[in-house]
Amino acid sequence: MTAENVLPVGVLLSSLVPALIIFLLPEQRHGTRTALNLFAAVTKLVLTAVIGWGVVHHRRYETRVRFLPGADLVLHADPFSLLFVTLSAVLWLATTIYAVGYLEGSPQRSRFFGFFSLCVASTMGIALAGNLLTFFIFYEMLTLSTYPLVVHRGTPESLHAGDVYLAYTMTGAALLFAGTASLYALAGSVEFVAGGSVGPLVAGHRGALMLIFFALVAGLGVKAALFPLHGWLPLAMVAPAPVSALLHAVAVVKAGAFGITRVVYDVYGVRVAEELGVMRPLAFVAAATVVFGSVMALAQRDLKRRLAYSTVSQVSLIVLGVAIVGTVSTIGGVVHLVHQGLMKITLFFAAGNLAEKLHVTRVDQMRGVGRRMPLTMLAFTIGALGMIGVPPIAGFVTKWYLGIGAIEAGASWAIAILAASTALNAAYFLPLLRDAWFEPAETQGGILAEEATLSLVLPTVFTATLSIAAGALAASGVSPLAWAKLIATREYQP
Amino acid sequence: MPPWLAYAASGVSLFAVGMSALVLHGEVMRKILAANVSASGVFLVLVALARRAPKGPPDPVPHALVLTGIVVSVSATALALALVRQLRHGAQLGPSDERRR
Amino acid sequence: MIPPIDLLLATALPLIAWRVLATDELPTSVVLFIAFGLLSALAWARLDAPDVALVEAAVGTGLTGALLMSSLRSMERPRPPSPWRARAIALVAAAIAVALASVVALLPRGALGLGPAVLARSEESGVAQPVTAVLMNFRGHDTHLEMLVLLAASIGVLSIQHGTASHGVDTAPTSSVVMMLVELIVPALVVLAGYLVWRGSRAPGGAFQAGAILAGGAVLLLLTRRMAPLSLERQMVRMFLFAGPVLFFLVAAVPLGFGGDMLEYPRGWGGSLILGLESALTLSIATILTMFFPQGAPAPRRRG
Amino acid sequence: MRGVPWLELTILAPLCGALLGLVLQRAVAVLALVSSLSTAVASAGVAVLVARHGTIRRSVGAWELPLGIQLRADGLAALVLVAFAVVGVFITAYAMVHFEPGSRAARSFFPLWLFAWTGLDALLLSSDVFNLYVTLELTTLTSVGLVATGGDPAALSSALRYLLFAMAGSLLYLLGVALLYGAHGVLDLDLLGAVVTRGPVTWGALALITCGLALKAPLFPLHGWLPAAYASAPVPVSALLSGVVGKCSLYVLVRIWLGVFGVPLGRAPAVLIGVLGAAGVLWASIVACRQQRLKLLVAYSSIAQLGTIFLVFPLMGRAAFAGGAYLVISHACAAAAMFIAAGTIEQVVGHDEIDRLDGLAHRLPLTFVAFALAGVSAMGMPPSGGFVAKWLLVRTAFELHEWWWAAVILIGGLLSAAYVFRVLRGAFVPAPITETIRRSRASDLLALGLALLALALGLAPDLPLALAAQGAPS
Repeated sequence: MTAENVLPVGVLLSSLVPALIIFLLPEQRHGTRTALNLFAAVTKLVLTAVIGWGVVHHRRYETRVRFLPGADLVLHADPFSLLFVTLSAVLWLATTIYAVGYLEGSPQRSRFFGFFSLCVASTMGIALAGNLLTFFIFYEMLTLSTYPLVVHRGTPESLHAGDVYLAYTMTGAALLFAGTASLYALAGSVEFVAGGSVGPLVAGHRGALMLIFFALVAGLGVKAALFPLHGWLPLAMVAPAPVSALLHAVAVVKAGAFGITRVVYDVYGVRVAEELGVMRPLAFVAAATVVFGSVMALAQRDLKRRLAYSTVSQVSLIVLGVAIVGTVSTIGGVVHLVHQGLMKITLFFAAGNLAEKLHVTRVDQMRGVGRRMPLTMLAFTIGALGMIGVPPIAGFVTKWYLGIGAIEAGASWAIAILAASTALNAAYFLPLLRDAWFEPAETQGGILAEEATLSLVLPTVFTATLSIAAGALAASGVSPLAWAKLIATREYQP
Repeated sequence: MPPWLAYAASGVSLFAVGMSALVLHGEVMRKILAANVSASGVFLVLVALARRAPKGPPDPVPHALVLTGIVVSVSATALALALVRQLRHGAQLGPSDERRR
Repeated sequence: MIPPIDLLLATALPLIAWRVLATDELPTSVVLFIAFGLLSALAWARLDAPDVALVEAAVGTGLTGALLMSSLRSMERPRPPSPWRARAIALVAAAIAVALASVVALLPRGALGLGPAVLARSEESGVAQPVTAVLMNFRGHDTHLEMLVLLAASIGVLSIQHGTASHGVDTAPTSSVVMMLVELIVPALVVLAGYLVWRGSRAPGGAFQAGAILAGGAVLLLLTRRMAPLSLERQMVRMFLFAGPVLFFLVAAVPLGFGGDMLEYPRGWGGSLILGLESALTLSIATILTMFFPQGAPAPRRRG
Repeated sequence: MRGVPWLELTILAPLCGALLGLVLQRAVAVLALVSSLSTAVASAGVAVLVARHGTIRRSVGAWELPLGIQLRADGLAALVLVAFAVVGVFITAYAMVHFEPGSRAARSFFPLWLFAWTGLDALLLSSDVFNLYVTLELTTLTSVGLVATGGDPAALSSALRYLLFAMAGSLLYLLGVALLYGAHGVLDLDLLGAVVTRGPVTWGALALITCGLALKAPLFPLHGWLPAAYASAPVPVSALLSGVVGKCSLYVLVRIWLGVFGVPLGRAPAVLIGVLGAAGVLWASIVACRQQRLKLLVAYSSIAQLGTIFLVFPLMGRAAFAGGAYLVISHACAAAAMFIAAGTIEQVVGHDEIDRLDGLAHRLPLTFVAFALAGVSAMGMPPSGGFVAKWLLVRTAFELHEWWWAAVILIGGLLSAAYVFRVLRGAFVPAPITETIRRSRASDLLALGLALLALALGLAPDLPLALAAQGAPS
């Protein structure tokens, strides 16, 4: 038992144990619960930092447990998993602080925070999974532990949203199960290794491998909200704002996109996938989703629904980057995993603040809110501009790399897609910003007078700052971009 | 045709008659009767099988099996009849018996 | 060449069975069933299975018939099944019967089964009578479990008809003649039962026949109110009920204590142990079989 | 000098408890608990023996084959024995909570349950086709008696219906045994397996025995008796029927197929059984989704799970075999937990109508947690024993390139998710009264324990699977 094979489990336990304790805590022990959550989040960050340092210095972190014949449970830390772990850990901290403030005085908080930590634990498992079976197990744990959060309010709408969520994700689970099991039946065991491991099988089982690929991607595409599997996401916005943050940024859709990336690069290997001819369809689906999501977003009057559809579109940028074969586009896709998370969580926090404080839920109610909640709206603006791709915010870096990558890979049609998405993003965000800042408010109020409480504003501003930093300091050695480069080169080295 | 075979054939036809009645009839009492009939059919087959050697003592093992079988079927019958009586005592038979099989 | 009597029996049995099940009047079919039982007992006797025939006559026919009788008075109106359905099922049944018969015809002729093996070892088993040897020794495990089936069934019956002990058979009008008969018959039955147990080790006969006959006597007493209904509240009943199973349990368990097998009889003790066991079983079986009957109203005065 | 006779003890321990319980009726519950625990110990002993030395054979009455009867414990038997013993202890404990001490129901429940357990262990360890018949009868008749302890007309008539089906089944089985003995003059499974050859007689015996056991198991479409019997019986009875006793006919069928018929007769009949099993999975799951009463829902889900286990026949092979065994034991825990939870709900609110349970979870949190955790296993979602079983079965199906079995299992899983969440979603409806009801938590804790067992089976499948592999077909 060395540090190398304890630490990955540590990262997992740092939110699993709190989850279990929180379930056992009586409802009234709010202080204890918050303290525990924050302590856990910080612990996780520290552990992540340690592992990150180790990975940079070429340490191998792996925990392996015998599970089933020909299928161990494996947790291991490679740069890609670390990218996801870091993202989730950071955003978990922010979201926890936000949720504490947001749920002030609401019932069933113990249940909420328990399942929240459980979700994060599952996400850690997804990020650190070392083979497909382990990934699947945590992926389904995530499915189950998210449901109580989606239906948290217990209203008929949220129950309906929960049913739809289950219908989609359970079907996705079945597809993923089928794909995973058949791949194990074919390959014996499916470890995640850079460059993939199924190459030798292509000769004999071309058709089977293609089918399995589509089964896996379809299964994962449900959470990644790929068109036409996105139906559950816009409905799920009836859940409290922290849950939206979890769904859109911390865990769920990210898990889907992360999984697709894993399948493409570390199960099939980009070259094998290309040779099977499955990358092009994937790219097209992603492209279609980018445009579709944006158009739908444009049509929404409800703020959170608009944000939800914008996620549908933005997450597909990740998949698009992954599906366009080439180092640079890969960098763009992988780094957007982080960038989209930072910007979208900012937007949802801000939207939550508006709803909490000013009961603004529709886009036509936003006139003048900039003056009434300047900090919130500043954050919102940063997120929105980032989504559009305005430098120096993170989103710009993404689109830049995606564009270069597309050209480099000779997929010039992708440029058109990027342009379209940028235009559409602008079309559904800029009017909001104009209303918010330059239109007079219905009711006048002093600067900061109506700003939300600190525990709501702080995370909002924090994530906004991060989205700027990620863009502005992209060139530095610790930026998400740097990690993305490390990952991409690792995937493409022969 | 040796006698044992005649009896064995008779046994299987008893079994078939009983079974068909068990499926066919709605009345519980008749079902119980039918079960007993086909039981004695099975036993007859066993007893016949014990007597396949033309001379010498018959094979005792099937006889023992039949003795055990008889006791088991009596127990089952007694249980079934107790249920019937109790149901009747509770005036009406439950719906799942009214339903015709 | 097959003797006509056998041919007659073999053909008659299914026909009677069919009548049993086709008759509209339940009481008639029960009576027919008893007749059927006696005939099949005769068939078994023709197949050199007198002991089994005896049990069939006593338990399979006598007791079962009496039980059926005691449970008549059905409140269900007979529902004649739809004719086409009846025909279809009859057709299927006939097909199955033919198929099974032809399968049976394929069985090896003149096979001895385990007969020789049993005869070879029956000396060691401690009982000369092969069937008893198989039942009580070679396949004692079956008999042990079967005893438990009987016991469990009786517990089931008791728990089912609790609180309704009063209802049940309408006890017969007990004329002095009947009384006299009963007083003559019952002791005779007891003697006969004892005799059967005793000779079970040598010739056909044994616990089940004896138990059934005793039970018959007990039922007579019940019907004529000479005996109080059996219930677990009564010390005597419990003793009778558990004597067999408990002794059987000990016979099964004790050898394990000495590194032997379950149900392994100590060398040379087989005969006497089995005799003791059979007598205990006889009591228990008689009690249980009696308990299978609706117990009738508690008797004014206790006897037996 | 051989060591402790664990095999025999697993049969004698519950029997001793039953007999003592009948004699000393006041102490019946305590005696039941003691003998349950000692049975569990003996079963563990068997498991250790088998894990150490592989398949164990013990002759009864010191008579060698083919004259005598032998007890045999291989990996499958040992695994199921232990799992059933553990669940059995839980059920005994729950019954002590459920029946008021000294009540008439208690006095007939405990002895009958222990007799059933005796028959069950004798059945699991039996390797003789006729002895299997007797043990089957012992478990069946005791089960009928147990269902009838409900006392009300519904319970009585469903018990009667159950009994009639069972009588038919055992007669079919017995005639099959007669054919086997008539053809080969032996009754021991292994001796039969050695001599059985392809031919009309074997086909006849196979048909009779399989039909008989399919009636008792039950295999679709012969399940008519089950739902009413499970739903109208007292809760401890439903739990032990669906969790433990309900599996024994299926077990015998597997035994006989593995031991006797599997090899000579090829796959055709196995595929037929598989098709019926699949039909059962889909049909029962759909019906379960449309139930109004919780206990009926659980009963139908038990039929669906049984159907899934029947898929072992077409998939027959070590992995699928292990999967089936694993499904048996994890469903034993899950089903018992679900029934106990359902019983608690019925006890507290006086009904078990699913649509009227909204918000009840705030008053019975533990009950719903137990139901949810058991539900995870029933859905075959990770981490749970149900998932491990599903994984083994589905993977084997793909290895055999027979994806349709996998499809059936996965669709069954989806439908089970549908009916499990139909119960759970109501738990999130805010309730007017949020204080939990003051009552004994024992039943909740027992249900929770069973559910956690089902989950634990999904965390460490290594050991049980290794045990099941002892003497399993390769």
